[in-house]
Amino acid sequence: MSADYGIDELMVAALAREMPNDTRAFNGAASFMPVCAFLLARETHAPDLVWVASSIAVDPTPPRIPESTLSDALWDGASMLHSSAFDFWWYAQNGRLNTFCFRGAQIDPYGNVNNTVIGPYATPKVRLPGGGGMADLSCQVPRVYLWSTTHTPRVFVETLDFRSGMGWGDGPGHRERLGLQGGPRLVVTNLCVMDFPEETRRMRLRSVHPGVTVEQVQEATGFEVTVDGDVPVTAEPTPDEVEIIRRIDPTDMRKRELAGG
Amino acid sequence: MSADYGIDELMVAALAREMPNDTRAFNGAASFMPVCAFLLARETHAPDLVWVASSIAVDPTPPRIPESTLSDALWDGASMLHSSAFDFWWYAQNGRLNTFCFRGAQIDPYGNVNNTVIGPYATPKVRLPGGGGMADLSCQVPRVYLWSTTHTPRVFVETLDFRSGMGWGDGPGHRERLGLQGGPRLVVTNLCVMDFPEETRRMRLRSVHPGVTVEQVQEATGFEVTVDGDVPVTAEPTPDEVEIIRRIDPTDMRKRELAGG
Amino acid sequence: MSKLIAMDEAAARVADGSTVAVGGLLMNGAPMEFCRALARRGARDLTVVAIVAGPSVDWLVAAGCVRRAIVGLVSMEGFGLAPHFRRAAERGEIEVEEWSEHTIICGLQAAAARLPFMPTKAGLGTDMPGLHPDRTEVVEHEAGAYLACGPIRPDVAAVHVHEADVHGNCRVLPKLVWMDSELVKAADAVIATTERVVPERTFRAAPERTTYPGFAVDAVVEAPLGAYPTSLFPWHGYDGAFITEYLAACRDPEAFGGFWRDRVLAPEDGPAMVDANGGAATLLRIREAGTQS
Amino acid sequence: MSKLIAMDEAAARVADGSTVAVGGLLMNGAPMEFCRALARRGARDLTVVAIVAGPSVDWLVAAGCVRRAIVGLVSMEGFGLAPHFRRAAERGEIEVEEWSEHTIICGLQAAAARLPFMPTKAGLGTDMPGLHPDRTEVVEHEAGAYLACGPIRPDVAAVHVHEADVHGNCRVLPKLVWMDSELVKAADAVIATTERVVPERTFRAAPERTTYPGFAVDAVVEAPLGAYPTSLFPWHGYDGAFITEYLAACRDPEAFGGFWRDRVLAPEDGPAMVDANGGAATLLRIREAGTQS
Repeated sequence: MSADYGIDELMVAALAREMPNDTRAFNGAASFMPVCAFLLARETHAPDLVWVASSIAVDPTPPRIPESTLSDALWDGASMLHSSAFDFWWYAQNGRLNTFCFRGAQIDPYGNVNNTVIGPYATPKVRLPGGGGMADLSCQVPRVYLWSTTHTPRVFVETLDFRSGMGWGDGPGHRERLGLQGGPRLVVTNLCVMDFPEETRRMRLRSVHPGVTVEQVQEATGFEVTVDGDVPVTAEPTPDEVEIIRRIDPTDMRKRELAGG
Repeated sequence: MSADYGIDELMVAALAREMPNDTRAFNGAASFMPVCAFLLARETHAPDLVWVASSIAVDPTPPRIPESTLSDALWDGASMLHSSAFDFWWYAQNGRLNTFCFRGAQIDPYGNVNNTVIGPYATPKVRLPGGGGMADLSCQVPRVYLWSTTHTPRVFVETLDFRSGMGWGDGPGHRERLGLQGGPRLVVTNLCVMDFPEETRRMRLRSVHPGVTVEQVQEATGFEVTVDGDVPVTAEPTPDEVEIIRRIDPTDMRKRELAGG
Repeated sequence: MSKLIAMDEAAARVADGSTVAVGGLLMNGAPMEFCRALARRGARDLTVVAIVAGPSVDWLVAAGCVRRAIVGLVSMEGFGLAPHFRRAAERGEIEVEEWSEHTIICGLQAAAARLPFMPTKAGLGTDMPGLHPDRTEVVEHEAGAYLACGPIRPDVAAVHVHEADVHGNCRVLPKLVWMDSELVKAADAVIATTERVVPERTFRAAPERTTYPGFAVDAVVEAPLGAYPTSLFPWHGYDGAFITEYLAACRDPEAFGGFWRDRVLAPEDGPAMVDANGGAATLLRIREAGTQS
Repeated sequence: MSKLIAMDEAAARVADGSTVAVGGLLMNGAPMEFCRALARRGARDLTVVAIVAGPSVDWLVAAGCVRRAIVGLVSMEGFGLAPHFRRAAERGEIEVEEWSEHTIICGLQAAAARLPFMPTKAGLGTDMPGLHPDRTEVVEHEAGAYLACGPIRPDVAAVHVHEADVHGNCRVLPKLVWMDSELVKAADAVIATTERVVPERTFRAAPERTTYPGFAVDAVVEAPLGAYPTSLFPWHGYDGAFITEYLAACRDPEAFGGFWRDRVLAPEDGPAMVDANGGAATLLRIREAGTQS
């Protein structure tokens, strides 16, 4: 990997490029990479992108990303402040907002996510924070993007210990049967980018990051990753993109997410 | 009837006296007599009475009652303005607000009310305004007071052409079966005051206004009014009460409701 | 990418046969100029959704735009019944699908949340649910009865606001929206008519006062005095004198044609409408009626 | 008829074995002094309802007050897991009834509206509804599946606000309540702890800025710095340095007793709590962290 950028910047750029101009996104807690990606996309190819900071402040222009993605320091210059999450939920349900990004302690091949427990629910080995809004947003927001800075077999597992958030469920047709719109579009990790082809809704390798091999991805994944023909290399972030990211986030909050790896 | 007060003042005073100190009331459109009654009660025996003007403005101190009970001229000095009826409904449902007053084109012996049509629904003789919030509030607010300035057999009917608002329904137990709290407490008309005894939930004469006989009430009513023993005379409004009413409503908006008679 | 459009274009976005929701409550805060534009364009076969309406629905009915009305109540408040609404209903020229305030809100919320229904205790025991058994159902749940209100999903909703920018951000003063916010949530397309178009920085300077975010609004129409003759608190009250004259004209079919043409339909915008109905003296009168500020 | 009471009396109003809801979200806006008062009074067997919680629930668990937690999420956000919550859950010392943000809100709303349930699409297809089959049910309706969320009705809810008067009127600045308004609607009794008690005229001077009406609030407690160490935007941020020390102390059972006693439990009010944790320098640090105003 070139010295001109870090894996954090590569991930942010990869995520940002997948956000079309009609993205209307919002973020929750501990979401530095998505927030960087929304801001990068807005400054580059997606000028009309809507971003509701902390699910509260519409389209702010913060001078920098503060130490919490729920902080009011993120809300500078907003055109609207919501009063409560309840006001806000309607827009998540009626499609006026369409994009959210998740992480999780475990992710399965269908993009279902666990952030509740490791081990049995009643007697957990690790009691995790809980799903929070995962069960809600994963069912109601049409465009979900997953990210993970810890692409390992412990995170990417064939079977979750608990399904906190709904991805493609048990496979093709499951969301449709429940009347849930959309579903996970993409997974951006520290090793690669993956998507969910319609036929199987299981993760498929879309690109490997520079210097990473298909075999390395497979070894780091606790299930078989679909590989369709030649796998391209993820485009590196351009110098412009790197500059923008570093300006948006001058104190490197996005790198905190790497520490957990 | 003495020359010292009008029937409007008698009705307002009769209504006000029935409002205990824990009354937490709100009003809708064209509700001059209830608004006068809330304000009178607040100035006399019920200092802690809560009144949400127009279902929007909490505890205002209007200099006078304007020509609409939905007017913002009623909201002077409020401690809170609500943003929408939707915010407001929760308080009607959770019992924090407990009192509402209705009129209606037809009222039946159980205190059910019609404000929708005279004649068949599909081919009405008269298409009335519609129930508006009647169906909602009559089900959800525990203390409902009915008033009518036109006590005639056309208004007080045995069978409604349409039930827009729920009183005691088909009789004892009906509200309970549907899980509806409370029910109509009282009817104040231009002739008398009536209530709904538990055993039958049909209107019973509680008092006749000065100069009115039990026979006159019965003749003016399209169903048999229950009479239990001697019927007292409705207390006249005191000079103090009359003075307060005239100060609250110096332009006699409350008398407009009499014109329709 | 400005969302600013002309009133005629806004009216053109309501297709014949579609479902249009109009805001306001009785004599207050209704998008009256938008209703006049629909009347001028000769819209037909509309299903109109109006929670508690007055002149708005009466004019749409007068203009022959309405096939069906989903309403809680339509009247001229203290002034009397809504004459065209009443007559058309009595003659069977329109279908009146009566709900109630809260149940219409439930239906709108079911639509917004993409749910089969929203439950409420409202309406239990009344005749109202029986008017639309295909859309509302009384359910005897073991934990208590409820009324299941099926979705009411307008194709277009029109609301009138005090201030908006070209991005669709809207502000209502001081904050009272009557029940318009429910229409904004539920409709597929939202048109905001506004007293004045302001710069985006107006919103960014006081974001806690923004009422609807730009992403919830599809089109903005500059429409000063666009609520006349209904009120727009705290800027003006309703015009009771006009309503009285309107109701008198409605009682005289010969006179009504001229009144309708000259004093309702013809004026091309809000100021022209006020000019056709008394001009500056009218403005002064209604400003006095809106006393709170 | 003042509703002003002392913090100890507020804590006494939460009976052992009852259900208490606490406001705030993660590291923000929680009624922390109220939680400390519950801990001091030694409340037992509480069911705590907290939509998205942090130190609030962790401290109630640390103090042994909690039997059951109805929560969407409990963590210290970027600082790590909530150590006492985690440990008690792993040891089976508390029951964790996990819902999710929106489904808890639905449950609270079902309680407020006295309905058997509120429906939502949230949670469909996940394992969450299976955790409380007595309270949530996946229903396959012909018009689409939904999750029926049964009532969650707290006996008491505690929220922290910026300003309140003796009648219970409350104002949150500028208007963000996180999700506290849902607790206020659903609970049988509502306790507002407030940074400062202001005269009633403060509310009457700007009624559009009142957040909760007096009739919705049963008791008011003056509690300056009552959200510390969580944030109270726009007045101050959370105290990250304190949280870091807290988490370090939690890793050392020997050290923890003293930390808990001296720096959490003993300080009798918000100012004393801040004094026990750095005093004026801490105030300056957290005020800088709350930058928006």
